[in-house]
Amino acid sequence: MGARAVSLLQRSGALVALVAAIVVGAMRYYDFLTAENLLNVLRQNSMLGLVALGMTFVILTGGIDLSVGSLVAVAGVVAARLSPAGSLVALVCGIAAAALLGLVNGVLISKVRIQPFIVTLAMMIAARGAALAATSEQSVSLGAAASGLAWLGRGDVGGLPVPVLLLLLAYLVGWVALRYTRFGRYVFAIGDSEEAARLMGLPADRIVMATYALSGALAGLAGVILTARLGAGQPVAATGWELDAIAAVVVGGTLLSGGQGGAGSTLIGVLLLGVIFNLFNLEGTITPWWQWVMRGAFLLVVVVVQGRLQRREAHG
Amino acid sequence: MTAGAPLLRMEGITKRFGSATALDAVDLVLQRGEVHALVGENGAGKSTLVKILTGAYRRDTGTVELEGQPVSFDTPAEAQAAGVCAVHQEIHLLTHRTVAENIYLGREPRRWGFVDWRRMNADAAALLLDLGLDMQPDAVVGSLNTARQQMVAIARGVSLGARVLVLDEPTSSLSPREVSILYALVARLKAQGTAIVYISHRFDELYAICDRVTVLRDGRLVETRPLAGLERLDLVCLMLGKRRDELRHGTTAFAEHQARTAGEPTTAPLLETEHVGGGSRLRDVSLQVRRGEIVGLAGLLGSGRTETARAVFGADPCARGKVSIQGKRLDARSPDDAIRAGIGFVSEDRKAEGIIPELSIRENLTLAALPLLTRYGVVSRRRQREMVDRFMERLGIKASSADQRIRELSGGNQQKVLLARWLCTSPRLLILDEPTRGIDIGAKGEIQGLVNELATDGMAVLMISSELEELVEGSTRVVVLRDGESVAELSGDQLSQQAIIHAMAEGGSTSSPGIAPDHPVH
Amino acid sequence: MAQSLGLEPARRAPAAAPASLRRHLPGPQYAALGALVVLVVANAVFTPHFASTSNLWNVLLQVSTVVLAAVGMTLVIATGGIDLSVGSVMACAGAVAAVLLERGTVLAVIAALAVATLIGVVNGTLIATMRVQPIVVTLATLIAGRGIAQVISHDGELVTISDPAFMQLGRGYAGPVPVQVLIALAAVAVALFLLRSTPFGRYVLAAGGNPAAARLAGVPVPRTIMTVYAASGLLAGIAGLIVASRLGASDAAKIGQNMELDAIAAVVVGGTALSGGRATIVGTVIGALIMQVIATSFNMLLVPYAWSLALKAAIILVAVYLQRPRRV
Amino acid sequence: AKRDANRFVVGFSQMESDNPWRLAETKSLRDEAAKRGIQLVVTDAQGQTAKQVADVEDLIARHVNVILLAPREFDGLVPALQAAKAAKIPVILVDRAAAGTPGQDYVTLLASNFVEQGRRAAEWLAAQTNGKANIVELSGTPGASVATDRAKGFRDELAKHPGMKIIASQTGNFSRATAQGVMQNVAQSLGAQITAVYAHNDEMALGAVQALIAAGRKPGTDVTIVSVDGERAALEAVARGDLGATVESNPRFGPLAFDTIDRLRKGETLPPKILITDRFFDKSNAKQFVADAY
Ligand SMILES: Nc1ncnc2c1ncn2[C@@H]1O[C@H](COP(=O)(O)OP(=O)(O)OP(=O)(O)O)[C@@H](O)[C@H]1O
Ligand SMILES: Nc1ncnc2c1ncn2[C@@H]1O[C@H](COP(=O)(O)OP(=O)(O)OP(=O)(O)O)[C@@H](O)[C@H]1O
Ligand SMILES: [Mg+2]
Ligand SMILES: [Mg+2]
Repeated sequence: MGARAVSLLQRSGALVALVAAIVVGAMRYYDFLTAENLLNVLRQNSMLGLVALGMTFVILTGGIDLSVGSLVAVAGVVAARLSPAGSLVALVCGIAAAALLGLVNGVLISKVRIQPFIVTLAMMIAARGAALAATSEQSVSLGAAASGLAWLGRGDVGGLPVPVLLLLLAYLVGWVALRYTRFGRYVFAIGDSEEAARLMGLPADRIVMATYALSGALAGLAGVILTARLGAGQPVAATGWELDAIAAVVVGGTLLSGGQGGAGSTLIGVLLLGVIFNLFNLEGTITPWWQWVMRGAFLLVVVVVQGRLQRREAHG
Repeated sequence: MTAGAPLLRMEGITKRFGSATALDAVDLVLQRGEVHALVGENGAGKSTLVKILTGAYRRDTGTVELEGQPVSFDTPAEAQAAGVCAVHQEIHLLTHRTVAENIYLGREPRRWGFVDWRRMNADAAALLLDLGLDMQPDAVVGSLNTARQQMVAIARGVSLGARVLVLDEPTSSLSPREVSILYALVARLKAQGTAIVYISHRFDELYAICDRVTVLRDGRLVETRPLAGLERLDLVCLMLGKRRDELRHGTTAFAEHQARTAGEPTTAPLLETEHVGGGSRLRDVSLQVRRGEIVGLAGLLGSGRTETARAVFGADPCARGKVSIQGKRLDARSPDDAIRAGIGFVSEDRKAEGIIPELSIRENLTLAALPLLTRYGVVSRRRQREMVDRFMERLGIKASSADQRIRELSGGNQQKVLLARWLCTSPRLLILDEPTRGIDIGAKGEIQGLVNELATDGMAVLMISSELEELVEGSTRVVVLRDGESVAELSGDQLSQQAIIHAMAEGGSTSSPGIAPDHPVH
Repeated sequence: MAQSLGLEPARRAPAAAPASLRRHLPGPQYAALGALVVLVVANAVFTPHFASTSNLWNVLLQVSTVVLAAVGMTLVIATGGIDLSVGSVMACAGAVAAVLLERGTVLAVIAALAVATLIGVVNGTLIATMRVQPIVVTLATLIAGRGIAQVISHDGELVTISDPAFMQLGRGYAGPVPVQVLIALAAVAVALFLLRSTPFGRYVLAAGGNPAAARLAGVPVPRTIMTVYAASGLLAGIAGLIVASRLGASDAAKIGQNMELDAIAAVVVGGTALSGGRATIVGTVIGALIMQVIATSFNMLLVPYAWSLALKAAIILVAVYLQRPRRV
Repeated sequence: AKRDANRFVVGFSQMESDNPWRLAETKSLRDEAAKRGIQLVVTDAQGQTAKQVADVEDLIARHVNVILLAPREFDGLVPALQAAKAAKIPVILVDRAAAGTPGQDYVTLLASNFVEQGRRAAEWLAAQTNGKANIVELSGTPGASVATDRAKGFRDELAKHPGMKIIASQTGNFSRATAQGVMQNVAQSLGAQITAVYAHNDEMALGAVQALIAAGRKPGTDVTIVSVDGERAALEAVARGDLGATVESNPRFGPLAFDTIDRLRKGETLPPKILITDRFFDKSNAKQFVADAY
């Protein structure tokens, strides 16, 4: 009961900020509260959202995945390369490539026992190198055969863009998985105390591996969607997304120390950061550097407030 | 399966950590339905042996047979699947998760493949009720005190329906009521044919429930034999590897406390708390400690003993009341203030709040005294070495050198280092919270002796303990807390285990708290 | 004296002799040094012109800014934290100095270092007193700091520097030794001294090893954490000034880019665990040298960029693998 | 908030703002807009195509009248162009091309010719060294199209001069600091072999100058350096003689862009590509242009 109240309040910390941002946007910009603009925000952030979902699982186990940005690029490049063979091949292989690299992360972390920060830092560097090498540092255009991919990136279902649909679906599945499946519960358990989880008989290694593979797969899906949207696979795509994803997860209220948080809060975090960018663009006169300053300051304010709420709730 | 074969047989188990041998060709045989005591000093290898049994550690050599079949558990998961489970010494629970989740982790009830929360909570509630535990299944484990956490761990172990259940120091933080619940559980499991390995440093418990005993010393098997007919003193001899005439009598090293002069009643108290309250549990505590006194603090679990100590020490804010040292008001906002006022505090939780595991004995020992060792901003190596050498010798700290990492020491030796940490600041008042918890009988005696000596030399000591024997024999006076209030103060002839229990439960005060009692003259 | 059991058990500390033995055998802590030696020898053999005095100075010169940032990072990591903001702090320091140089070299340098330290203090305050997670706080200052640097440097301009005294920071020599190498050495020496010989050093390790225990032992944990982040900011500021001086310009957008990752890599390759409670400054210097030797030799061998990334990643992993704690 | 229906708003999607060239370009557009009393809304994609697509979408949602787009990549902006087309907002590409058909996917391209810039650099270098040089190439950010184009133009021209060889090509990330370090290391290993340096931008060339001086070489005499951009610091270096020459890559698109918008509003048909003129700076003219360089 207490736990639920805490997590609800944590979530509403970011939620309150999101609502506030939306209110400000609606009051200040005529174009903000239009279906067009709101769908824009959702669509634009769908890829980062998928990456952040994977990151949520990883962070819940107490780990971190710095390689996601590079894995997005790898998947995008693979998908673009294989697109002449058909959309399905491109989709599956793109995701598989990133998932495989994610699995490598997981193996190095759980079996070889190197810290996640280092493993994924190395993977971030190496996978970026691989993407650049595989493409001779050039963008790869999508083949003509990949009409399915074009739909994936730019189509819509009943007015809802496909990437947005996938995003919502992924979060729904992620939420259910975390709350109602054993895998999800084990993710929480490991983040709480890996040693305790092991001693209680959980297959900790396998869960950690699965989590990083999942993070890779979601980054892969994001990469394929990105390629589909842009019509080209870019080896330099998604640089810095790992930090954006971490920021979204944390702003949402998931603790980096693991074991506490959830998927829904991450979605709120993603949207919150996305809305901020959208507002910057609608304002249109804030210089990029002031945007940096404001983003940093905003991030600080949200996490400080979030921390206060969490502590107050934990003690009260 | 051969009839009559033991349920479990471990043979020739050897385990090295780095180049140190923790276990050297140890055997352990368990029969169905027996409660098997595993005893030995701190660091004898008891926990290591059971961790190997449950797959938490890998053995270097040796065989394990379960019902005659050779088995080899690489992970606790495999052991658990085969019916070998453990409640480990350091409580291993998920602190952010609920009681129910902890109990059912790994075997959550499911419905259409999804975790069935409702049933899980209902099952947990039923289980807790059955075990006589008053606990909400959806309480977050981290919010429970040590004792309750321990009971959750035991509930989980019991409910796993294991064929072999290891209980590694299950009672170290339990109160008598919970201990009796545990006894009942053990009896029930025994009747079902479960073999139980029971590790404890409390001899009363061993004799109350164990059938056979295996004694380890320095990682080697000394003997396995029925407990009945083995005298306590002989068991101690086996543990320590001494002949009987090398030992003397007495249960605690405090015995004959009356011999010590009872403080200096004429002088003003060194520590005085008046109606101290604050936090979630502390309501109204008044007590006094004089130089040369050991004042015991008794109470049931959660009665606020630790919180009183922490409030005096400035570790937790104290919202109401007044704390004074030598008549001067002390409003310690942080431990820093208290240390400057000459107070030292040894926490009840050695691992979480005591040792800095990666640092050496030297650094751990001098941590609080660094300001004293510093000249012109530089720590004097020479003086530091002298101080460390002096205290390691005086307290008899056993280690390869002062540079050894403290986490490599046995619990007793860690505790001595933590005591030394405060002694080298020459405090006027030392607060000891459960100073002998989880410590073997030998080290316990040494620590008790030391505390006694300190008080004799004029230090004021406030000692919290759950062992009434220790309180009765060691204290000049005992203050009893109930529900965050000091309800009684016992001294002299009034001071007995019976009286303390009575006061803890019902709070009949024999002398009003806060008022300096008369000290019996001897 | 009370009666005691009179127990003087012949207890030996089980880990006794072997532990001291272990200390004298080459252990994981020498892996980084070994790796550096292997790298240097291999390069001396296989990379033309690698083994020359001028190249030695070249390597030292290039490594000095990373060493500065990494020394601060070592202290931060020892307390169990992390500082992602070092690169942005470097940019801020460079920007402040560049715009203030016309008012005097000393003023400019002091102001720049003050700003850098201030950012560190902000990090430290939020982490120590508000108890926000270090990675998030410093991520926020990484983002904001980059913006601040650009705001300071007249809205993102590249401010050219021509002050001759200031130029000595990045281009001067004392005999054959570049000034920046001396500065880095001084920072290393001070950090070594602080860690080994002052209470502060103990407090850093204690706060990182077990904050709850440290607090109860009277360690001023918040102040220690604050100091450590301030030191990291100050050192990053010095590094920023050196880079600006070497470039002859303050490039607010690019100075210090990805420095946080280079510094962290140096620290972990050097053997300081990210979990806190331990620190090896010498290891960090070795780690930084390893990374620099790799980068230099890749340039000298003209390794294509994409491949150099893969190799770099592999070397980080191997170095950390060699030092990983053994599992029981 | 109410929309002012009569106001004419131009959106400008800048791809990044981390170097003087881009800043000069943005400034030029801002200044020109202010001069003409037109509201200009600027977004910054921070070097990411994905963000640039999002930026354009936001500009569309904001109902700007015209979009000026400085593409991050040739590929990848298709969805942005499609969305603008669907919203009937004309797009004018600025400084780089993007995939699509002029007049259909976008109105026109106000182009810098990066390939040509590379070619001119090579041409000058060949003339300067009598067709004989060992060249170190400091290339731009890996994967950036400017870098690829400038590399291509340079190599195309080099093919005509068998005596000119690229003996090393390393990335300097368009950054002075990186280039300086890289050049230092390359100078260590190749030493006196190096007779020329081609940098994909001025910043890297300036870094190379410092590195070469530190390595005991004399830029301008032992080593001939050529680069692209024409920023002020580079012109000063050319005037000093450290830098041999720099091919201008003119960032001042403001007047041209708003002239083009005017033509568009008048309903004129526009050519598919309008080239901005790039000057060439060497010792002969650098000094006189220093003052108005960016
Ligand atoms: N993970 C480990 N790494 C290194 N040494 C260890 C480790 N675990 C235990 N040891 C060492 O092995 C020996 C046996 O320890 P063990 O924990 O089994 O003792 P114990 O009999 O359970 O003692 P206690 O009564 O204090 O619980 C000790 O010397 C201890 O220091
Ligand atoms: N019934 C309880 N439910 C939840 N938390 C409790 C309960 N009892 C105690 N605690 C927590 O456990 C910690 C120790 O409590 P307290 O100081 O009251 O115990 P104590 O009297 O020292 O007993 P002991 O140290 O033997 O556990 C406190 O942080 C308190 O909040
Ligand atoms: Mg044990
Ligand atoms: Mg207590």
